[in-house]
Amino acid sequence: MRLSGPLLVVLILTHLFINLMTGDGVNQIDFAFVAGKWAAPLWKIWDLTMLVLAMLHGGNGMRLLINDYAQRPWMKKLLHGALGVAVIGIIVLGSLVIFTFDPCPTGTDPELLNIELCKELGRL
Amino acid sequence: MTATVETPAVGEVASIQVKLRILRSNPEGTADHAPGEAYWQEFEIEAHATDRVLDALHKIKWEQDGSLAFRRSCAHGVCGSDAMRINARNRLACKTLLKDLNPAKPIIVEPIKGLPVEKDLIVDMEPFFASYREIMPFLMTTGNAPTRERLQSPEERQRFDDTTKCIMCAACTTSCPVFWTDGQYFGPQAIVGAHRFIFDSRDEGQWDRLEILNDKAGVWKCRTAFNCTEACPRGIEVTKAISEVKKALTTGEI
Amino acid sequence: MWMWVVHRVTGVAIFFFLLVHVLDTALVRVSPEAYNEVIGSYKTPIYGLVEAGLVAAILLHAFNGLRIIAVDHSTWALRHQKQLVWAVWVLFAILMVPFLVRHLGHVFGGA
Amino acid sequence: MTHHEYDVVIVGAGGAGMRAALESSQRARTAVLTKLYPTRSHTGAAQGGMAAALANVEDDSAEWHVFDTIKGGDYLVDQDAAEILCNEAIDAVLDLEKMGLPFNRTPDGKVDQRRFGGHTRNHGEAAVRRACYSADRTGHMILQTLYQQCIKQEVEFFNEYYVLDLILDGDPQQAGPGEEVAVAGVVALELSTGEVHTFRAKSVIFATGGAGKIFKTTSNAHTLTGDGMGIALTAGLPLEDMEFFQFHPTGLAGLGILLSEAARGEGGILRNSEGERFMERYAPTIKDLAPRDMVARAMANEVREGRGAGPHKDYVLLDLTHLEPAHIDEKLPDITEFARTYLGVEPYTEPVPVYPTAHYAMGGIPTTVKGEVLRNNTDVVKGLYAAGECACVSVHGANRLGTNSLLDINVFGRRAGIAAAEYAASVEAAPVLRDDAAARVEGIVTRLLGTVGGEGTARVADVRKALQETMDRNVQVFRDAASLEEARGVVAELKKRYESVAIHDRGRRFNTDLLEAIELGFLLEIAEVVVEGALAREESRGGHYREDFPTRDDERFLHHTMAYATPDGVRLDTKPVVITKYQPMERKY
Ligand SMILES: Cc1cc2nc3c(=O)[nH]c(=O)nc-3n(C[C@H](O)[C@H](O)[C@H](O)COP(=O)(O)OP(=O)(O)OC[C@H]3O[C@@H](n4cnc5c(N)ncnc54)[C@H](O)[C@@H]3O)c2cc1C
Ligand code: HEM
Ligand code: SF4
Ligand code: F3S
Ligand code: FES
Repeated sequence: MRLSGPLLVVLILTHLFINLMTGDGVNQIDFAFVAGKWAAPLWKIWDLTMLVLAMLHGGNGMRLLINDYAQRPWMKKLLHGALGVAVIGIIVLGSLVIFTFDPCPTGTDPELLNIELCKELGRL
Repeated sequence: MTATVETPAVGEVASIQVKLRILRSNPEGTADHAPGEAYWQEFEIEAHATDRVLDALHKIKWEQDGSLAFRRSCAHGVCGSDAMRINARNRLACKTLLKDLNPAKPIIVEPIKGLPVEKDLIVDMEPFFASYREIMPFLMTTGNAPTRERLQSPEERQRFDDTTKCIMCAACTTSCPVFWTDGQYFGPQAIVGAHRFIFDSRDEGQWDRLEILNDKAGVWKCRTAFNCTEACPRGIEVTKAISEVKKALTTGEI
Repeated sequence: MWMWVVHRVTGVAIFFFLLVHVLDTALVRVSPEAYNEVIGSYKTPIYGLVEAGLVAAILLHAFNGLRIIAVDHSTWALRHQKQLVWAVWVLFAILMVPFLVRHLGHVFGGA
Repeated sequence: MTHHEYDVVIVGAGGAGMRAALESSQRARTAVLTKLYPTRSHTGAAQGGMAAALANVEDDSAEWHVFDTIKGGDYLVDQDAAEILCNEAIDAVLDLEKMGLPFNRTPDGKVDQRRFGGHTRNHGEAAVRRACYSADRTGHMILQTLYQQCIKQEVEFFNEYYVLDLILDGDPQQAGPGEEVAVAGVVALELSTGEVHTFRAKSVIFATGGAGKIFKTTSNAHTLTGDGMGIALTAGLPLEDMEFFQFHPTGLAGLGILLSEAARGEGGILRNSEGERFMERYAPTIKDLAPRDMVARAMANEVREGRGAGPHKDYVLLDLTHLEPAHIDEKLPDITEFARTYLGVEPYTEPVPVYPTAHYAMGGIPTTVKGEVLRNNTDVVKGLYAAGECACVSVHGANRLGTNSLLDINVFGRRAGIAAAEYAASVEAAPVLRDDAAARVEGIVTRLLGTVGGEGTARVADVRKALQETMDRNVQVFRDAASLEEARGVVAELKKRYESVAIHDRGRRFNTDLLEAIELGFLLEIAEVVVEGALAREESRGGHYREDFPTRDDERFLHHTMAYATPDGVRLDTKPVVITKYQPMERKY
């Protein structure tokens, strides 16, 4: 909690700032935007750490909450189980997405893609 | 000191009308209420601004309704009998003067929260004392005792001074939102009680106690809500004590 | 105590958002169309407001989290925790106001 | 009704009760019955310190302590007991320290000591530092430490059990000299249920504390209603020296909340409305640190002669303004906070209004130095013990020195605990409790519960208030035949009214209304004994000052008063004072 907290501040605030404050704000977010960002390894790592940390931190926080509010032991077990699945599932899913991301899937309408990037990559 | 009819001699204080709204309950029931049912009752009394809430409660008990039940003893904030929720804050009735509350509105008096209510403002204190006993609140030493006193420098004595002041009134523990939802939590008072020994240079049982506090019902339950510090009538920096115990657990140093 | 409630509520809110957020981001793996469609819905006014709330939650949770950490590590912070609560709200306001202006501008004005 | 059997039953969990419990629970099966949670006991309110000639900061000896105690008590002290008190004082303090009590420390790490009224070097030469202390919370620390040790030893407590009767095997007044009367047990009311419990025990120790609530202005807790003394009296046992009640000079004016003598020990000065340090006139050598009876009288006299301060000229001022705030915070944090909280006075910069407040009962249940309760001048009740403020060993005589009571509860609490356990080990079984042992208590409870809803009857609070007011007016620092006669009349009338007193709470559980009514009964009994003793003692000695007899009269009154309750009222007798080394001398400071 104490370690992930401050790191998350930096990570998430920057994340939010870039995504929502610079350029066109929410309106700019689309497939192309994401592709553009993840072209740089920095952002890949950035988002990955953010994801892992946030999930661990949030998961741990939720665990505390369950401890506090779940009265019956079986309920506690159940919720903890669900939480564990969710946290691990999301981390795995998220990492997969980030690492196997293909910025220029074939057969997609080029309109949607980050054209310059794909050109650069020689995919178009 | 009985029903301070004469005001303290410093200046003259006019008498005022005060309303108190008290959350009552009677385990045996009354004519209008089922056993254990909680209900509000309003009383109006004449008092002086310099009277304590305890004086007001006494006035009600002695002049209007003898069945009103509450604990009290010393009447000056040193025995810890009369912690109650007054205007949504835990305080000692004997240390709260009417003039420090808003006399225009009724004063709301409820039993402290999180312990089973027995009757009116009286709650079952046993779970609270049980937590205290849990943390082994006594000096633990090894080897033979010296013939004279154990030496301790004034600085070493100062180290745990704050937590020696605790009168076990439970104002802290019963104001803690974590304790409200989870009665298993030892609560701030037990940690204060442990702190008093953990940081006593003469004590050798620190690690036994820290181990107990490291338990899942222990210090890590504290989410620094600060209610305890704000409630403590002895001005003990409760959250600070808790945080020092946490630090001892994380750093392994005392 | 209220800060503790705020921290809890915002923490939980963010957690659930994050679940959803990762899932939707995962759509980039499925197909750009699907992703854009979902993201497109983020750009509607209603969702815009939700998002503003989310940012508020994150900011509050973040600054309050920093306060809690500070309070745990320094006696000074511990003794001045009340002032720090104010500081959290002030910082929050300072960041929130320009963000709102800009963000709502994007959402509604489509600038 | 539930029945219990123990070897030792201790009534009261203040300093004396718990100190006794620590000894007896190691040796015998012990139960502690207390009407308050142990940590609520009024020992926790004690502030200033606990005397012992440790000589940690300056030259001192137990011998000087003995002399001061005897002289402070105006030669009514039993000197053999005083010797025990002062000689065992050093171990009593060291024992507490070893149990973990956080005393204030000297720079070299020893228990620190400070000055207190009447404690002097070399038989009165100058004030000596003898009081071991922990800021102005010494009693709190003692109570906490003893409670902690009780937790460690797993002492069995019956919390919120109100003892109402003492069962003896035989009538202590009818039994002839040398005949055996033994204790059989006690009867108690469990507050949370209203159930009556009987406890059969081989030994019983009374440690129920003081009776300050017979007065209106008092430093004592609402719960200090002299139960133990009242129970003993009702059981046919005598009370000793009850006319000697200590008025502490510095109670917060109008409230009675105590500001410890430590305030003067640390340099505080009493001043009248003219700003004069008037104690210089009354006790030229030790001035503000004269024994309490003298200071209290001096203050009352200043007020009487028109030099009182305030709008009504009815108090004097305790001046701490010349002390460093840091020093005040370190040594007197609590009492200065009392002044702020309750009077709105800032002691750093303003003098604090003070006036004498009823504080301590020098008298009580007479005991030997082992804590055994006497049923007359010579015979003890087998298995019955008393210690602490409810007892009278007599180490305090006519006036207790400050810090000698915390000492008393530790020294004699310990002795009573050991003696009770040893006695329990020496007998086969306690006398059998008759089937109707609880009948009297059941009767009282049923009668009072039956008054609920009754018409035109007296209120407990009104009777109590009338009692307290008459005691404050007539039996305070100054007394004379006329004022005492008046008090006698009022008390008699109130006793009548008490018979028709009605309560409001018809329930059995936590019936604090019922409790207050019973307590009032004890208060009335005790007030009567105080007044009778004061009327009979036609002299002035220590805390008892008769304006019509302003001097001490050793010819007629160098003896203890023994008061017995009889169907025809209080019967007074005398008991010789034990004198070993110090012949009575004039008491000057
Ligand atoms: C404000 C104040 C300051 C003082 N400062 C000092 C000081 O600095 N130095 C000093 O030496 N002395 C001081 N004294 C005096 C000293 O504190 C007391 O005389 C002493 O603490 C009495 O201890 P105790 O154990 O006899 O009684 P208490 O501590 O009063 O305990 C009485 C116990 O008896 C129990 N009890 C009473 N009635 C019943 C019943 N009917 N049934 C069951 N249980 C019962 C109560 O629950 C309680 O546990 C001070 C006193 C006061 C009031
Ligand atoms: C932005 C940076 C963040 C910081 C500085 C931060 C800080 C903290 C801290 C210090 C705590 C512990 C509180 C305590 O001990 O009482 C905490 C708890 C918590 N956090 Fe965060 N956090 C951040 C982001 C997040 C995110 C992204 C999530 C969601 C995934 C989250 C969810 C939670 C939860 C659920 C709790 C538990 C709340 C509780 O127990 O009351 N936090 N946070
Ligand atoms: S720490 Fe303070 S609030 Fe808590 S029990 Fe002790 S005195 Fe009461
Ligand atoms: S109120 Fe409770 S959460 Fe911690 S700071 Fe105090 S114990
Ligand atoms: S009555 Fe003792 S603390 Fe309030």
